[in-house]
Amino acid sequence: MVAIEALADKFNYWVYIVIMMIGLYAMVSKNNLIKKLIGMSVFQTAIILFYVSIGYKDEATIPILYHDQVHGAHHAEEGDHSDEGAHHDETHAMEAIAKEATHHGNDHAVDADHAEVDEHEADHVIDAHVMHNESDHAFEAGHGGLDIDPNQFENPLVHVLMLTAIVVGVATLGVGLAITQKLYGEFGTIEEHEIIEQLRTGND
Amino acid sequence: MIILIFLILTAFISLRVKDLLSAAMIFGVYSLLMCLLWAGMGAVDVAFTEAAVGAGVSAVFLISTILRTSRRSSD
Amino acid sequence: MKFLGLLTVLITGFLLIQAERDFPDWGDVNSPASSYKLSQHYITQTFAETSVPNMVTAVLADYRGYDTMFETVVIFTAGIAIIGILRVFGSNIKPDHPEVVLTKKKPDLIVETTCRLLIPIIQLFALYVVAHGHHSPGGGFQGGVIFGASFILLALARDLQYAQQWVPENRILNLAGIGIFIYAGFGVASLLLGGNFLDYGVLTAIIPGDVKDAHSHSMLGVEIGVAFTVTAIMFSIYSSLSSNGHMKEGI
Amino acid sequence: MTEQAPILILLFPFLTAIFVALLGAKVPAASWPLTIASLGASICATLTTLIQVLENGTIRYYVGGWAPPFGIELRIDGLNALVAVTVATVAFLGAIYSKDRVESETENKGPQYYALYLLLAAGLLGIVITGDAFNLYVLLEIAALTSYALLAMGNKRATLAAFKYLIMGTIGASFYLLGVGYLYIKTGSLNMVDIQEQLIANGLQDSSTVQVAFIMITVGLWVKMAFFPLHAWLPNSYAFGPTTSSSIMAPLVTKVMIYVMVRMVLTVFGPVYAFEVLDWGNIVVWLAVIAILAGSIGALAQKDLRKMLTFLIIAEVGYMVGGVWLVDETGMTGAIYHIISDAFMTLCVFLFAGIVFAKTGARDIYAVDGLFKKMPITMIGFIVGAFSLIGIPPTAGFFSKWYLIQGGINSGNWEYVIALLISSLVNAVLFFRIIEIAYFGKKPAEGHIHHHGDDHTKISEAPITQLIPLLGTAAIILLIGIFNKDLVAVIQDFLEPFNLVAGIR
Repeated sequence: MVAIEALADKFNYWVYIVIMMIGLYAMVSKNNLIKKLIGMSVFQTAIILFYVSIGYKDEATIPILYHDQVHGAHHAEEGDHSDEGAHHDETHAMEAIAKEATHHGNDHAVDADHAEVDEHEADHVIDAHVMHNESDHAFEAGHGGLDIDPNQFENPLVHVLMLTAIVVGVATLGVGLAITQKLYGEFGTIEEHEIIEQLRTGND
Repeated sequence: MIILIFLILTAFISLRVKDLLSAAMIFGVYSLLMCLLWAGMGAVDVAFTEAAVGAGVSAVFLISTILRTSRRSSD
Repeated sequence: MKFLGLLTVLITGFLLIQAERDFPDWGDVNSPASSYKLSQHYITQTFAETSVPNMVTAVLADYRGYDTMFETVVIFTAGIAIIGILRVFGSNIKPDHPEVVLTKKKPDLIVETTCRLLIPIIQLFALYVVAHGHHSPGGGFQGGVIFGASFILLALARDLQYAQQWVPENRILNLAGIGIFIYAGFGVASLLLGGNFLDYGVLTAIIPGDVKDAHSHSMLGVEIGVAFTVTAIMFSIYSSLSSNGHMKEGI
Repeated sequence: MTEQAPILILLFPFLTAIFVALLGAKVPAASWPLTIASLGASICATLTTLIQVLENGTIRYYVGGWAPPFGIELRIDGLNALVAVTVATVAFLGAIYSKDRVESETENKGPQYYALYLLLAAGLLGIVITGDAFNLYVLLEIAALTSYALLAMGNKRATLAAFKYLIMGTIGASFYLLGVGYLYIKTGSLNMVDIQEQLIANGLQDSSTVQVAFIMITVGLWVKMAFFPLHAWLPNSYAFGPTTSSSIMAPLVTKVMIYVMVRMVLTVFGPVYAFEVLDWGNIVVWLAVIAILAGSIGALAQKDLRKMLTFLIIAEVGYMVGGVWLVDETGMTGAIYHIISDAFMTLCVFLFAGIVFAKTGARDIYAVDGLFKKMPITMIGFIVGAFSLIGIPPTAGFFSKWYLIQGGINSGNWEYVIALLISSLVNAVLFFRIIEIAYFGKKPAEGHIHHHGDDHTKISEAPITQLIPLLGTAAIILLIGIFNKDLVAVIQDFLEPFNLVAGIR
């Protein structure tokens, strides 16, 4: 029973190892170049799964603040976007974004109820720039005017890291596929052993 | 839990199957499952990206290369 | 080779399982990664410091904006790399082996009409994803990929040349470069205004609002830059791969 | 703007790369001057940084104004600054060399080549100056993607080698990423200095996760630097890629990876953890010995000039990995010194190989037949590089090897010392054979090896854009050798706080 619990507690971590090993095996021992690249993608996603698992917390929610948590400061924008649906040109999009930006700015200026809070926050930002080193902000939750329990939200940092890793993965896949096509143009095959055979027999 | 088991299955099958086009499609399924899993774990941004990049664009890249080269695989 | 592969896999797997024994439990709120000041700071202070409710966007574009800039550069590099590897300029170079000949069909009416309806909606959604990245999941990358996918859909439904009428190759590359210049431009602007690279706080001099707003608005700006690059490069990679570097026909 | 110098190191090549890529379609001729100018500016920035470091100690540059560990920091100390100067200079010299060769070797893709070249330089410089473990991964991938593309632009052998490199490189980088993930799960931090503080503060010395993280990062980097059993991708890719590409990649990519390994050992894990808690120094030194011997034997077996040089790179990697794990301050000094001197020596011999290939069109070592009479200046440049690889004073190679051997003797690793001496002997045999062929014009007796005597009559001195980098490199090798005391002083200043002497087993 204890063993099963131990397994369940870390089940994600077991699965990522299994997937990663499948991918690694394909990368090392498959002959087909495209199979190798699929293996590479599987391998990379397994690592991403590992990172995302680090960020998971029981009973936590996605790392985006609720509207009531941000004092309703952003209600205005929700309406805007549906209105802007008619434009789909890039220049229009820029305008729309600029409009949103002004809204955003106005909200802070107009919203008298929270002016004080905002000021407080602004001070805090300046503080933060200077004092990050010394003070440990983890224990100052709520100081910035927001009452947030860190355990309520998942760790956003790993998500950021993994966005980068996904992008790197697709970039590598693209370059790999391009090389594969070039090899096919030169050898007429995408099987590695056939290519090596051609190189050995050919007089290149 | 079920998604995790299916993940292993799809990863395995996509690397086993000899027809590369099906391998690419199953890889797309794998990515989509992965994306569901991450969405379930609360990593919405990552899941969103994976849905667009992994299941969408990567699969298209793979398929366009397969159509430009050869569809059969020896292993 | 098979045996060697299996051996590598077994050794690596064994090592990883060794490491895994010492992990904190899955979902444990007291694990070092969750309880260390780094992630807690991002959760509790992001809104106070940048007024962006989506912490992922804030960390991506502000705290770790330097990473993200290079992430964009990775995409750009991939685009240039694929052009460098595959692109065939002119038509005098013949490959040693005959190309795969793809039977070319007339565009199907249903497919074409559906795409004509879908593509504007996809593009609109992409813009929404970019613009609304501060408040909901999304941002430059996702939006850019979706926008690029709409062009890919166009090329799939008709053919590559048709899509290239809308987005010619050289313009695509310019767009990609402009995206990075927008991103780096925010960095250079903050350099010129006396701050460190990508320090959006000093941009209050040219962006209306207080320090928080400067952060928030600059983030939107860099996300747009990212979206430009990703859109352009996704389509560029697709058109190189699908046409074997000739930029004709496609699949 | 001097306080902004760290970021400028990177910004010049990186922004110019994009500019070159965009402008290339319209004005291809502008690519080369822009490349040269940006790399020149980058050298100035690295030198400024080096001077600042020497005057004021470690520079910590907070990108985005966020203090670490919340933001990303560029952390530059004596080691970084030296390696950054080396990288920028080598890239600059390699770029000068590229001018006449690019068009013919890359099928008229000059602008793309220069854009990728600059991005590679920017990626490597970024790796060198960053202080954040994850940022390093991103830059590692930029450097890797550009390398794959630069190699795949070559002939078909190079394309296959590039594919192998892509697979191996991705495995290496992913292992590194996984290692960083393990560190993150145990410490919660990504900043290099902060990780070490957390490792000590949380008492994680015995954690198996941290041990595996160490193994993963080290093995991942070994794959990237082609340490012996993991070297399979290197020889063919550098030997058959375009000569212009290998003239920057051969000197820089492996050396920067060795720098990363030193950084990981000293700054992230800390010498106490890496050398005392995990007492694997002996095993690694033995692996290094095997790598040195294997590289040397491999080089002896080659008839292809550039392929022979690639095997020498593998041997040199063995020197440096061994030197780091000798657990001795002199050995570590030697390893760091060797990073710098080896970058220039490899550049020198690869430039020579490129010139010979360009002039004769032949790859094997008999291509140098009688070149002394035809291109004496080129040969002088080559001889300096060759003497440095053999280890003849007053070249840089002699002094770095001297410190490595001293370190081996101090720590009692005699097998390492012997391997180093054997390898130097092999280098002597190899290079004196080439010099002999070049000087006496001796043809192989068998006669079945290529005849290209008739083209030889036309061969004259290499063009000026190829001579300048070759002679510049030769001059720098001599300078590094002559001013060895100053260089060693800088390195030892850097090593002092790590207290490596106490770490002797």
